[in-house]
Amino acid sequence: MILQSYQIKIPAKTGNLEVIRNFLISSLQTLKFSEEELNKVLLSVDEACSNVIRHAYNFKENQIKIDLKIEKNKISIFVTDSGKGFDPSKIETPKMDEYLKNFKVGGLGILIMKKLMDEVEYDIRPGSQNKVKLVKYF
Amino acid sequence: MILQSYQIKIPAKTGNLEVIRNFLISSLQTLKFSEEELNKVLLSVDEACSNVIRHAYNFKENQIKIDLKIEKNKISIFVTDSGKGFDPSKIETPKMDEYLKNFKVGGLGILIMKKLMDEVEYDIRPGSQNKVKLVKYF
Amino acid sequence: MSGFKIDTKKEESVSVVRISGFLDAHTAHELEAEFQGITSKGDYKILVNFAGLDYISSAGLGVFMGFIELVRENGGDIKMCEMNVKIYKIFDLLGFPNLYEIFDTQAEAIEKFKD
Amino acid sequence: MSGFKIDTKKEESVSVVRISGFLDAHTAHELEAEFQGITSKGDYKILVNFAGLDYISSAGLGVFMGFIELVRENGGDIKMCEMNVKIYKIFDLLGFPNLYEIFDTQAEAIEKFKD
Ligand SMILES: Nc1ncnc2c1ncn2[C@@H]1O[C@H](COP(=O)(O)OP(=O)(O)O)[C@@H](O)[C@H]1O
Ligand SMILES: Nc1ncnc2c1ncn2[C@@H]1O[C@H](COP(=O)(O)OP(=O)(O)O)[C@@H](O)[C@H]1O
Repeated sequence: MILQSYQIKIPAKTGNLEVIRNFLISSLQTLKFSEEELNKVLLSVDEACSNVIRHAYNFKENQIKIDLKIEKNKISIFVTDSGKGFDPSKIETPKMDEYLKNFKVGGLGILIMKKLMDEVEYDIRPGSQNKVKLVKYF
Repeated sequence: MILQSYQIKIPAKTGNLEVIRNFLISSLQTLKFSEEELNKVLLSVDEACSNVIRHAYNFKENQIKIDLKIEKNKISIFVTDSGKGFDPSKIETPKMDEYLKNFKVGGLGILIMKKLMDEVEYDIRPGSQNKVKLVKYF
Repeated sequence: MSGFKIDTKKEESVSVVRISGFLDAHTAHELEAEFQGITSKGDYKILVNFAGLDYISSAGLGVFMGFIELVRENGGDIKMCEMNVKIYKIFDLLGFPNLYEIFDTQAEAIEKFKD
Repeated sequence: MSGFKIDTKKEESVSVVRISGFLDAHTAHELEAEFQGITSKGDYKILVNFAGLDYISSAGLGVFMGFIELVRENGGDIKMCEMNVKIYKIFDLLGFPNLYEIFDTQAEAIEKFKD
Protein backbone atom coordinates (compact mmCIF):
# COMPACT_ATOMS: atom_id res chain seq x y z
CA MET A 1 0.00 0.00 0.00
CA ILE A 2 1.40 3.36 -1.01
CA LEU A 3 1.31 5.73 1.93
CA GLN A 4 2.69 8.84 0.25
CA SER A 5 3.53 9.95 -3.26
CA TYR A 6 5.95 12.67 -4.26
CA GLN A 7 6.58 13.73 -7.83
CA ILE A 8 8.83 16.23 -9.52
CA LYS A 9 8.91 17.01 -13.25
CA ILE A 10 11.68 19.32 -14.36
CA PRO A 11 13.94 20.17 -17.27
CA ALA A 12 16.53 17.46 -17.86
CA LYS A 13 19.77 19.37 -17.48
CA THR A 14 22.76 18.76 -15.31
CA GLY A 15 22.16 22.00 -13.41
CA ASN A 16 18.98 20.41 -12.08
CA LEU A 17 20.68 17.37 -10.56
CA GLU A 18 21.05 19.41 -7.41
CA VAL A 19 17.35 20.34 -7.51
CA ILE A 20 16.53 16.64 -7.68
CA ARG A 21 18.84 15.74 -4.81
CA ASN A 22 17.40 18.52 -2.68
CA PHE A 23 13.88 17.40 -3.48
CA LEU A 24 14.71 13.89 -2.32
CA ILE A 25 16.46 15.09 0.81
CA SER A 26 13.48 17.11 1.90
CA SER A 27 10.90 14.50 0.87
CA LEU A 28 12.71 11.74 2.71
CA GLN A 29 13.71 13.68 5.79
CA THR A 30 10.91 12.42 8.00
CA LEU A 31 11.59 8.77 7.20
CA LYS A 32 13.88 6.79 9.40
CA PHE A 33 16.68 6.29 6.92
CA SER A 34 20.18 6.61 8.28
CA GLU A 35 22.27 9.26 6.59
CA GLU A 36 24.22 6.47 4.93
CA GLU A 37 21.08 4.94 3.40
CA LEU A 38 19.86 8.37 2.29
CA ASN A 39 23.19 8.98 0.57
CA LYS A 40 22.82 5.72 -1.33
CA VAL A 41 19.42 6.78 -2.59
CA LEU A 42 20.64 10.24 -3.59
CA LEU A 43 23.59 8.91 -5.54
CA SER A 44 21.56 6.21 -7.30
CA VAL A 45 18.89 8.64 -8.42
CA ASP A 46 21.58 11.08 -9.50
CA GLU A 47 23.15 8.35 -11.66
CA ALA A 48 19.79 7.46 -13.21
CA CYS A 49 19.06 11.12 -13.95
CA SER A 50 22.54 11.80 -15.31
CA ASN A 51 21.96 8.92 -17.73
CA VAL A 52 18.67 10.40 -18.85
CA ILE A 53 20.23 13.79 -19.50
CA ARG A 54 23.18 12.34 -21.37
CA HIS A 55 22.01 9.16 -23.03
CA ALA A 56 18.23 9.43 -23.35
CA TYR A 57 18.23 13.07 -24.44
CA ASN A 58 21.83 13.61 -25.53
CA PHE A 59 21.86 16.88 -23.55
CA LYS A 60 18.90 18.26 -25.52
CA GLU A 61 16.55 19.82 -23.01
CA ASN A 62 13.48 17.79 -22.33
CA GLN A 63 11.53 16.86 -19.19
CA ILE A 64 12.56 14.31 -16.62
CA LYS A 65 10.08 12.92 -14.10
CA ILE A 66 10.90 11.46 -10.72
CA ASP A 67 8.22 9.67 -8.69
CA LEU A 68 8.79 8.70 -5.10
CA LYS A 69 6.39 6.21 -3.54
CA ILE A 70 6.67 5.66 0.16
CA GLU A 71 5.32 2.42 1.56
CA LYS A 72 5.44 0.89 5.00
CA ASN A 73 8.66 -1.01 4.52
CA LYS A 74 10.24 0.49 1.40
CA ILE A 75 10.55 3.41 -0.93
CA SER A 76 10.40 3.12 -4.72
CA ILE A 77 11.73 5.80 -7.00
CA PHE A 78 10.85 5.89 -10.69
CA VAL A 79 12.97 7.96 -13.05
CA THR A 80 11.15 8.41 -16.33
CA ASP A 81 12.31 9.80 -19.65
CA SER A 82 10.73 9.97 -23.10
CA GLY A 83 14.04 9.59 -24.88
CA LYS A 84 15.51 7.08 -27.22
CA GLY A 85 15.69 4.13 -24.84
CA PHE A 86 18.22 1.27 -24.80
CA ASP A 87 18.46 -2.43 -24.14
CA PRO A 88 19.59 -2.92 -20.53
CA SER A 89 20.31 -6.60 -21.14
CA LYS A 90 23.04 -5.56 -23.58
CA ILE A 91 24.87 -3.49 -20.97
CA GLU A 92 27.78 -5.43 -19.55
CA THR A 93 28.52 -5.09 -15.87
CA PRO A 94 32.07 -3.79 -15.60
CA LYS A 95 34.56 -6.07 -13.82
CA MET A 96 36.28 -3.59 -11.57
CA ASP A 97 39.67 -5.36 -11.49
CA GLU A 98 40.03 -5.12 -15.25
CA TYR A 99 38.32 -1.77 -15.35
CA LEU A 100 40.88 -0.19 -13.05
CA LYS A 101 43.83 -2.01 -14.59
CA ASN A 102 42.90 -0.73 -18.04
CA PHE A 103 42.13 2.82 -16.91
CA LYS A 104 38.59 2.69 -18.25
CA VAL A 105 36.38 5.76 -18.07
CA GLY A 106 32.60 5.82 -17.54
CA GLY A 107 30.15 2.97 -17.51
CA LEU A 108 29.79 2.87 -13.72
CA GLY A 109 26.35 4.45 -13.25
CA ILE A 110 24.17 1.35 -13.48
CA LEU A 111 26.68 -0.64 -11.44
CA ILE A 112 26.52 1.98 -8.69
CA MET A 113 22.71 1.85 -8.67
CA LYS A 114 22.78 -1.94 -8.44
CA LYS A 115 25.31 -1.92 -5.64
CA LEU A 116 23.53 0.73 -3.59
CA MET A 117 19.84 -0.07 -4.09
CA ASP A 118 17.92 -3.22 -3.20
CA GLU A 119 16.19 -3.42 -6.60
CA VAL A 120 16.96 -1.82 -9.96
CA GLU A 121 14.57 -2.55 -12.79
CA TYR A 122 14.30 -1.01 -16.25
CA ASP A 123 11.09 -0.74 -18.22
CA ILE A 124 12.06 0.55 -21.67
CA ARG A 125 9.43 1.60 -24.22
CA PRO A 126 11.16 3.80 -26.79
CA GLY A 127 8.82 6.32 -28.30
CA SER A 128 6.70 6.46 -25.18
CA GLN A 129 8.32 6.13 -21.74
CA ASN A 130 11.54 4.69 -20.42
CA LYS A 131 11.61 4.11 -16.73
CA VAL A 132 14.00 2.81 -14.12
CA LYS A 133 12.64 1.70 -10.76
CA LEU A 134 14.94 1.95 -7.77
CA VAL A 135 13.81 0.32 -4.53
CA LYS A 136 15.21 0.56 -1.03
CA TYR A 137 13.80 -1.27 1.98
CA PHE A 138 13.86 0.24 5.44
CA MET B 1 6.81 31.55 -24.57
CA ILE B 2 7.50 29.16 -21.71
CA LEU B 3 11.21 28.50 -21.43
CA GLN B 4 11.19 26.04 -18.57
CA SER B 5 8.60 24.11 -16.59
CA TYR B 6 9.00 22.72 -13.11
CA GLN B 7 6.36 20.72 -11.32
CA ILE B 8 6.04 19.13 -7.92
CA LYS B 9 3.13 17.00 -6.69
CA ILE B 10 3.25 16.05 -3.06
CA PRO B 11 1.07 15.25 -0.04
CA ALA B 12 -0.71 18.35 1.24
CA LYS B 13 0.53 18.56 4.80
CA THR B 14 2.15 21.36 6.72
CA GLY B 15 5.33 19.33 7.13
CA ASN B 16 5.78 19.61 3.36
CA LEU B 17 5.69 23.42 3.24
CA GLU B 18 9.42 23.30 3.73
CA VAL B 19 9.78 20.80 0.86
CA ILE B 20 7.88 23.21 -1.36
CA ARG B 21 10.00 26.19 -0.33
CA ASN B 22 13.18 24.22 -0.92
CA PHE B 23 11.94 23.10 -4.32
CA LEU B 24 11.31 26.72 -5.30
CA ILE B 25 14.63 27.90 -3.96
CA SER B 26 16.53 25.36 -5.99
CA SER B 27 14.41 25.75 -9.12
CA LEU B 28 14.73 29.53 -9.07
CA GLN B 29 18.36 29.76 -8.08
CA THR B 30 19.72 30.33 -11.56
CA LEU B 31 17.29 33.16 -12.31
CA LYS B 32 18.30 36.70 -11.61
CA PHE B 33 15.90 37.39 -8.79
CA SER B 34 17.25 39.35 -5.89
CA GLU B 35 17.02 37.58 -2.56
CA GLU B 36 14.23 39.98 -1.63
CA GLU B 37 12.16 39.04 -4.69
CA LEU B 38 12.80 35.35 -4.09
CA ASN B 39 11.57 35.73 -0.51
CA LYS B 40 8.35 37.31 -1.77
CA VAL B 41 7.74 34.35 -4.07
CA LEU B 42 8.48 31.83 -1.32
CA LEU B 43 6.15 33.45 1.17
CA SER B 44 3.33 33.87 -1.36
CA VAL B 45 3.47 30.24 -2.45
CA ASP B 46 3.66 29.16 1.18
CA GLU B 47 0.48 31.14 1.91
CA ALA B 48 -1.31 29.60 -1.07
CA CYS B 49 -0.24 26.11 -0.02
CA SER B 50 -1.12 26.65 3.63
CA ASN B 51 -4.61 27.62 2.44
CA VAL B 52 -4.92 24.45 0.40
CA ILE B 53 -3.89 22.28 3.35
CA ARG B 54 -6.21 24.03 5.78
CA HIS B 55 -9.17 25.28 3.76
CA ALA B 56 -9.34 23.14 0.62
CA TYR B 57 -8.58 19.87 2.38
CA ASN B 58 -9.28 20.68 6.03
CA PHE B 59 -6.01 18.97 6.97
CA LYS B 60 -7.08 15.69 5.37
CA GLU B 61 -4.15 14.39 3.40
CA ASN B 62 -4.49 14.80 -0.32
CA GLN B 63 -2.18 15.90 -3.12
CA ILE B 64 -1.10 19.45 -3.84
CA LYS B 65 0.46 20.39 -7.17
CA ILE B 66 2.76 23.31 -7.80
CA ASP B 67 3.70 24.29 -11.36
CA LEU B 68 6.41 26.80 -12.06
CA LYS B 69 6.62 28.24 -15.57
CA ILE B 70 9.63 30.35 -16.38
CA GLU B 71 9.33 32.81 -19.23
CA LYS B 72 11.65 35.48 -20.52
CA ASN B 73 10.33 38.29 -18.36
CA LYS B 74 8.29 36.57 -15.66
CA ILE B 75 7.62 33.47 -13.64
CA SER B 76 4.15 32.06 -13.07
CA ILE B 77 3.39 29.66 -10.28
CA PHE B 78 0.18 27.64 -10.18
CA VAL B 79 -0.94 26.06 -6.92
CA THR B 80 -3.62 23.48 -7.62
CA ASP B 81 -5.91 21.59 -5.26
CA SER B 82 -8.86 19.27 -5.82
CA GLY B 83 -10.61 20.40 -2.66
CA LYS B 84 -13.87 22.10 -1.88
CA GLY B 85 -13.15 25.45 -3.50
CA PHE B 86 -14.44 28.90 -2.46
CA ASP B 87 -15.60 32.16 -3.95
CA PRO B 88 -12.66 34.55 -3.98
CA SER B 89 -14.92 37.52 -4.74
CA LYS B 90 -16.57 36.99 -1.35
CA ILE B 91 -13.29 37.32 0.54
CA GLU B 92 -12.95 40.81 1.97
CA THR B 93 -9.54 42.40 1.92
CA PRO B 94 -8.69 43.21 5.53
CA LYS B 95 -8.18 46.89 6.36
CA MET B 96 -5.04 46.70 8.43
CA ASP B 97 -5.80 49.72 10.65
CA GLU B 98 -8.99 48.17 11.90
CA TYR B 99 -7.53 44.70 11.83
CA LEU B 100 -4.76 45.63 14.23
CA LYS B 101 -6.99 47.82 16.41
CA ASN B 102 -9.43 44.95 16.89
CA PHE B 103 -6.76 42.29 17.45
CA LYS B 104 -8.02 40.16 14.59
CA VAL B 105 -6.43 36.79 13.90
CA GLY B 106 -5.90 35.16 10.48
CA GLY B 107 -7.23 36.24 7.13
CA LEU B 108 -3.91 37.69 5.92
CA GLY B 109 -2.76 35.04 3.45
CA ILE B 110 -4.39 36.31 0.29
CA LEU B 111 -3.54 39.90 1.21
CA ILE B 112 0.11 38.93 1.55
CA MET B 113 0.08 37.23 -1.87
CA LYS B 114 -1.51 40.31 -3.44
CA LYS B 115 0.98 42.66 -1.83
CA LEU B 116 4.02 40.58 -2.75
CA MET B 117 3.21 39.26 -6.22
CA ASP B 118 2.50 41.17 -9.42
CA GLU B 119 -0.59 39.11 -10.27
CA VAL B 120 -2.81 36.84 -8.18
CA GLU B 121 -5.64 35.11 -9.94
CA TYR B 122 -7.97 32.34 -8.78
CA ASP B 123 -9.59 29.80 -11.05
CA ILE B 124 -12.04 27.83 -8.90
CA ARG B 125 -13.77 24.72 -10.20
CA PRO B 126 -15.01 22.78 -7.19
CA GLY B 127 -15.16 19.07 -7.84
CA SER B 128 -12.35 19.25 -10.35
CA GLN B 129 -9.47 21.70 -9.85
CA ASN B 130 -8.98 24.88 -7.92
CA LYS B 131 -5.99 26.90 -8.91
CA VAL B 132 -4.29 30.11 -7.91
CA LYS B 133 -1.86 31.72 -10.34
CA LEU B 134 0.91 33.85 -8.87
CA VAL B 135 3.00 35.93 -11.27
CA LYS B 136 6.20 37.84 -10.71
CA TYR B 137 7.98 39.87 -13.39
CA PHE B 138 11.75 40.16 -13.49
CA MET C 1 16.14 19.73 8.74
CA SER C 2 15.62 23.42 9.25
CA GLY C 3 12.88 23.18 11.87
CA PHE C 4 11.91 25.70 14.47
CA LYS C 5 13.23 26.15 18.00
CA ILE C 6 11.99 27.98 21.06
CA ASP C 7 13.91 28.72 24.21
CA THR C 8 12.29 30.71 27.02
CA LYS C 9 14.15 32.23 29.98
CA LYS C 10 12.95 34.60 32.67
CA GLU C 11 15.02 37.81 32.78
CA GLU C 12 13.94 39.76 35.83
CA SER C 13 10.14 39.80 35.43
CA VAL C 14 10.18 39.38 31.65
CA SER C 15 9.73 36.06 29.83
CA VAL C 16 12.25 36.20 27.00
CA VAL C 17 11.23 33.85 24.21
CA ARG C 18 14.04 33.23 21.74
CA ILE C 19 12.73 31.81 18.50
CA SER C 20 14.83 30.45 15.65
CA GLY C 21 14.42 28.72 12.33
CA PHE C 22 11.23 28.61 10.32
CA LEU C 23 7.90 29.77 11.74
CA ASP C 24 5.20 28.59 9.34
CA ALA C 25 1.86 26.75 9.39
CA HIS C 26 3.75 23.64 10.46
CA THR C 27 5.54 25.09 13.45
CA ALA C 28 3.25 27.93 14.58
CA HIS C 29 1.45 25.68 17.07
CA GLU C 30 4.72 25.26 18.97
CA LEU C 31 4.93 28.98 19.61
CA GLU C 32 1.24 29.00 20.47
CA ALA C 33 1.81 26.29 23.09
CA GLU C 34 4.73 28.26 24.50
CA PHE C 35 2.65 31.43 24.85
CA GLN C 36 -0.12 29.38 26.42
CA GLY C 37 2.31 28.01 28.97
CA ILE C 38 3.71 31.44 29.82
CA THR C 39 0.37 33.24 30.15
CA SER C 40 -1.24 30.38 32.08
CA LYS C 41 1.39 30.93 34.78
CA GLY C 42 0.20 34.52 34.98
CA ASP C 43 3.24 35.94 33.20
CA TYR C 44 2.22 38.64 30.76
CA LYS C 45 5.48 40.45 30.09
CA ILE C 46 6.69 38.67 27.02
CA LEU C 47 9.70 39.63 24.95
CA VAL C 48 10.21 37.71 21.74
CA ASN C 49 13.80 37.67 20.54
CA PHE C 50 13.81 37.09 16.78
CA ALA C 51 17.59 36.90 16.36
CA GLY C 52 17.58 33.33 15.08
CA LEU C 53 14.39 33.50 13.05
CA ASP C 54 14.87 32.91 9.33
CA TYR C 55 11.31 32.81 8.11
CA ILE C 56 7.77 33.76 9.10
CA SER C 57 4.45 33.26 7.32
CA SER C 58 0.98 34.49 8.25
CA ALA C 59 0.48 31.43 10.46
CA GLY C 60 3.32 32.76 12.61
CA LEU C 61 1.93 36.29 12.67
CA GLY C 62 -1.39 34.81 13.80
CA VAL C 63 0.18 33.54 17.01
CA PHE C 64 1.12 37.05 18.10
CA MET C 65 -2.32 38.38 17.19
CA GLY C 66 -3.93 35.53 19.14
CA PHE C 67 -2.30 36.55 22.42
CA ILE C 68 -1.78 40.31 22.30
CA GLU C 69 -5.26 41.20 23.57
CA LEU C 70 -5.13 38.80 26.54
CA VAL C 71 -1.65 39.94 27.43
CA ARG C 72 -2.51 43.64 27.34
CA GLU C 73 -5.74 43.16 29.28
CA ASN C 74 -3.58 41.73 32.01
CA GLY C 75 -1.24 44.70 32.09
CA GLY C 76 1.47 43.02 30.09
CA ASP C 77 2.74 43.25 26.55
CA ILE C 78 4.34 41.30 23.75
CA LYS C 79 7.43 43.22 22.66
CA MET C 80 9.91 42.14 20.04
CA CYS C 81 13.63 42.54 19.45
CA GLU C 82 16.60 41.65 17.24
CA MET C 83 14.46 41.07 14.18
CA ASN C 84 16.42 40.75 10.93
CA VAL C 85 15.50 42.92 7.98
CA LYS C 86 13.87 40.09 6.04
CA ILE C 87 11.42 39.38 8.85
CA TYR C 88 10.90 43.05 9.62
CA LYS C 89 9.80 43.65 6.05
CA ILE C 90 6.92 41.20 6.49
CA PHE C 91 5.85 42.86 9.73
CA ASP C 92 6.11 46.24 8.08
CA LEU C 93 4.14 45.17 5.02
CA LEU C 94 1.10 44.60 7.23
CA GLY C 95 1.54 47.52 9.60
CA PHE C 96 2.42 45.32 12.57
CA PRO C 97 4.97 47.83 13.90
CA ASN C 98 1.95 50.02 14.75
CA LEU C 99 0.77 47.39 17.21
CA TYR C 100 4.00 45.87 18.50
CA GLU C 101 7.06 47.65 19.84
CA ILE C 102 10.15 46.34 18.09
CA PHE C 103 13.58 47.01 19.60
CA ASP C 104 17.04 46.57 18.22
CA THR C 105 18.45 45.04 21.37
CA GLN C 106 17.09 42.80 24.07
CA ALA C 107 18.39 45.09 26.79
CA GLU C 108 16.42 48.08 25.51
CA ALA C 109 13.26 46.02 25.34
CA ILE C 110 13.65 44.69 28.90
CA GLU C 111 14.31 48.23 30.11
CA LYS C 112 11.10 49.37 28.41
CA PHE C 113 9.06 46.79 30.35
CA LYS C 114 10.01 48.65 33.56
CA ASP C 115 8.15 51.81 32.52
CA MET D 1 23.61 27.27 -4.26
CA SER D 2 25.96 24.56 -3.10
CA GLY D 3 28.14 24.49 -6.22
CA PHE D 4 31.63 23.22 -6.61
CA LYS D 5 34.96 24.96 -6.05
CA ILE D 6 38.51 24.24 -7.06
CA ASP D 7 41.64 25.88 -5.75
CA THR D 8 45.04 24.76 -6.98
CA LYS D 9 48.35 25.68 -5.38
CA LYS D 10 51.87 24.43 -6.06
CA GLU D 11 53.48 22.95 -2.92
CA GLU D 12 57.10 22.20 -3.75
CA SER D 13 56.76 20.22 -7.01
CA VAL D 14 53.23 18.99 -6.30
CA SER D 15 50.05 20.60 -7.67
CA VAL D 16 47.63 20.47 -4.75
CA VAL D 17 44.06 20.65 -6.00
CA ARG D 18 41.59 21.41 -3.22
CA ILE D 19 38.06 20.54 -4.25
CA SER D 20 34.93 21.38 -2.31
CA GLY D 21 31.16 21.15 -2.67
CA PHE D 22 29.36 18.88 -5.09
CA LEU D 23 31.14 17.02 -7.86
CA ASP D 24 28.48 15.66 -10.19
CA ALA D 25 27.67 15.55 -13.91
CA HIS D 26 27.14 19.31 -13.77
CA THR D 27 30.45 20.27 -12.24
CA ALA D 28 32.79 17.46 -13.35
CA HIS D 29 33.92 19.40 -16.42
CA GLU D 30 35.38 22.07 -14.13
CA LEU D 31 37.70 19.55 -12.55
CA GLU D 32 38.48 18.17 -15.98
CA ALA D 33 39.50 21.62 -17.18
CA GLU D 34 41.66 22.06 -14.10
CA PHE D 35 43.49 18.76 -14.71
CA GLN D 36 43.89 19.74 -18.35
CA GLY D 37 45.48 23.00 -17.34
CA ILE D 38 47.85 21.35 -14.89
CA THR D 39 49.01 18.54 -17.16
CA SER D 40 49.35 20.79 -20.19
CA LYS D 41 51.97 22.73 -18.23
CA GLY D 42 53.89 19.48 -17.84
CA ASP D 43 52.94 19.06 -14.18
CA TYR D 44 52.10 15.47 -13.43
CA LYS D 45 52.37 15.29 -9.66
CA ILE D 46 48.81 15.96 -8.64
CA LEU D 47 47.45 15.73 -5.12
CA VAL D 48 43.72 16.14 -4.76
CA ASN D 49 42.65 17.35 -1.33
CA PHE D 50 39.07 16.22 -0.73
CA ALA D 51 38.59 17.97 2.62
CA GLY D 52 35.77 20.21 1.42
CA LEU D 53 34.07 17.73 -0.88
CA ASP D 54 30.52 16.85 0.13
CA TYR D 55 29.41 14.75 -2.78
CA ILE D 56 30.72 12.76 -5.73
CA SER D 57 28.92 10.84 -8.47
CA SER D 58 30.32 8.64 -11.24
CA ALA D 59 30.82 11.70 -13.43
CA GLY D 60 33.33 12.91 -10.86
CA LEU D 61 35.05 9.55 -10.65
CA GLY D 62 35.36 9.62 -14.43
CA VAL D 63 37.58 12.69 -14.28
CA PHE D 64 40.22 10.86 -12.25
CA MET D 65 40.04 7.83 -14.54
CA GLY D 66 40.40 10.10 -17.55
CA PHE D 67 43.79 11.45 -16.44
CA ILE D 68 45.47 8.73 -14.40
CA GLU D 69 47.01 6.94 -17.37
CA LEU D 70 48.47 10.10 -18.92
CA VAL D 71 49.80 11.23 -15.57
CA ARG D 72 51.48 7.90 -14.77
CA GLU D 73 52.95 7.59 -18.26
CA ASN D 74 54.67 10.87 -17.54
CA GLY D 75 56.17 9.67 -14.29
CA GLY D 76 53.59 11.41 -12.13
CA ASP D 77 50.59 10.34 -10.14
CA ILE D 78 47.20 11.44 -8.91
CA LYS D 79 47.14 10.92 -5.16
CA MET D 80 44.34 11.84 -2.82
CA CYS D 81 44.01 13.01 0.77
CA GLU D 82 41.62 14.17 3.52
CA MET D 83 38.65 12.33 2.07
CA ASN D 84 35.65 12.15 4.38
CA VAL D 85 34.07 8.79 5.13
CA LYS D 86 31.04 9.41 2.96
CA ILE D 87 33.17 9.98 -0.15
CA TYR D 88 35.60 7.22 0.76
CA LYS D 89 32.73 4.73 0.81
CA ILE D 90 31.95 5.48 -2.84
CA PHE D 91 35.59 5.04 -3.81
CA ASP D 92 35.76 1.84 -1.83
CA LEU D 93 32.54 0.47 -3.34
CA LEU D 94 34.23 0.43 -6.73
CA GLY D 95 37.69 -0.65 -5.69
CA PHE D 96 39.27 2.73 -6.46
CA PRO D 97 41.63 2.52 -3.47
CA ASN D 98 43.42 -0.24 -5.43
CA LEU D 99 44.33 2.29 -8.09
CA TYR D 100 44.75 5.53 -6.16
CA GLU D 101 46.76 6.13 -3.03
CA ILE D 102 44.60 7.87 -0.45
CA PHE D 103 46.25 9.59 2.53
CA ASP D 104 44.81 10.98 5.73
CA THR D 105 46.86 14.16 5.63
CA GLN D 106 48.17 16.39 2.89
CA ALA D 107 51.67 16.36 4.40
CA GLU D 108 51.94 12.57 4.17
CA ALA D 109 50.84 12.63 0.56
CA ILE D 110 53.32 15.33 -0.44
CA GLU D 111 56.06 13.40 1.34
CA LYS D 112 55.13 10.31 -0.65
CA PHE D 113 55.60 12.15 -3.94
CA LYS D 114 59.31 12.48 -3.04
CA ASP D 115 59.90 8.73 -3.15
N1 LIG E 1 18.00 6.49 -19.63
C1 LIG E 1 18.81 5.96 -20.59
N2 LIG E 1 18.52 6.13 -21.90
C2 LIG E 1 19.29 5.60 -22.85
N3 LIG E 1 20.40 4.88 -22.60
C3 LIG E 1 20.76 4.67 -21.31
C4 LIG E 1 19.99 5.21 -20.25
N4 LIG E 1 20.58 4.83 -19.10
C5 LIG E 1 21.67 4.11 -19.43
N5 LIG E 1 21.78 4.01 -20.77
C6 LIG E 1 22.82 3.24 -21.51
O1 LIG E 1 23.49 2.40 -20.58
C7 LIG E 1 24.90 2.61 -20.64
C8 LIG E 1 25.55 2.37 -19.28
O2 LIG E 1 25.16 3.38 -18.37
P1 LIG E 1 26.01 3.67 -17.07
O3 LIG E 1 26.33 2.37 -16.40
O4 LIG E 1 25.27 4.65 -16.24
O5 LIG E 1 27.39 4.27 -17.58
P2 LIG E 1 27.67 5.58 -18.47
O6 LIG E 1 26.49 6.46 -18.34
O7 LIG E 1 28.89 6.18 -17.87
O8 LIG E 1 27.90 5.08 -19.86
C9 LIG E 1 25.05 4.01 -21.19
O9 LIG E 1 26.28 4.19 -21.81
C10 LIG E 1 23.88 4.11 -22.15
O10 LIG E 1 24.22 3.52 -23.38
N1 LIG F 1 -7.44 26.86 -1.64
C1 LIG F 1 -8.53 27.27 -0.94
N2 LIG F 1 -9.60 26.46 -0.83
C2 LIG F 1 -10.69 26.84 -0.15
N3 LIG F 1 -10.80 28.02 0.48
C3 LIG F 1 -9.77 28.88 0.42
C4 LIG F 1 -8.58 28.55 -0.29
N4 LIG F 1 -7.73 29.59 -0.18
C5 LIG F 1 -8.36 30.53 0.55
N5 LIG F 1 -9.60 30.13 0.92
C6 LIG F 1 -10.60 30.91 1.68
O1 LIG F 1 -10.18 32.26 1.70
C7 LIG F 1 -10.12 32.73 3.04
C8 LIG F 1 -9.05 33.78 3.19
O2 LIG F 1 -7.77 33.18 3.07
P1 LIG F 1 -6.50 33.91 3.65
O3 LIG F 1 -6.52 35.33 3.25
O4 LIG F 1 -5.32 33.13 3.24
O5 LIG F 1 -6.64 33.86 5.23
P2 LIG F 1 -6.82 32.62 6.23
O6 LIG F 1 -6.31 31.41 5.53
O7 LIG F 1 -6.03 32.98 7.43
O8 LIG F 1 -8.30 32.54 6.52
C9 LIG F 1 -9.95 31.50 3.88
O9 LIG F 1 -10.42 31.68 5.19
C10 LIG F 1 -10.76 30.47 3.11
O10 LIG F 1 -12.12 30.58 3.44
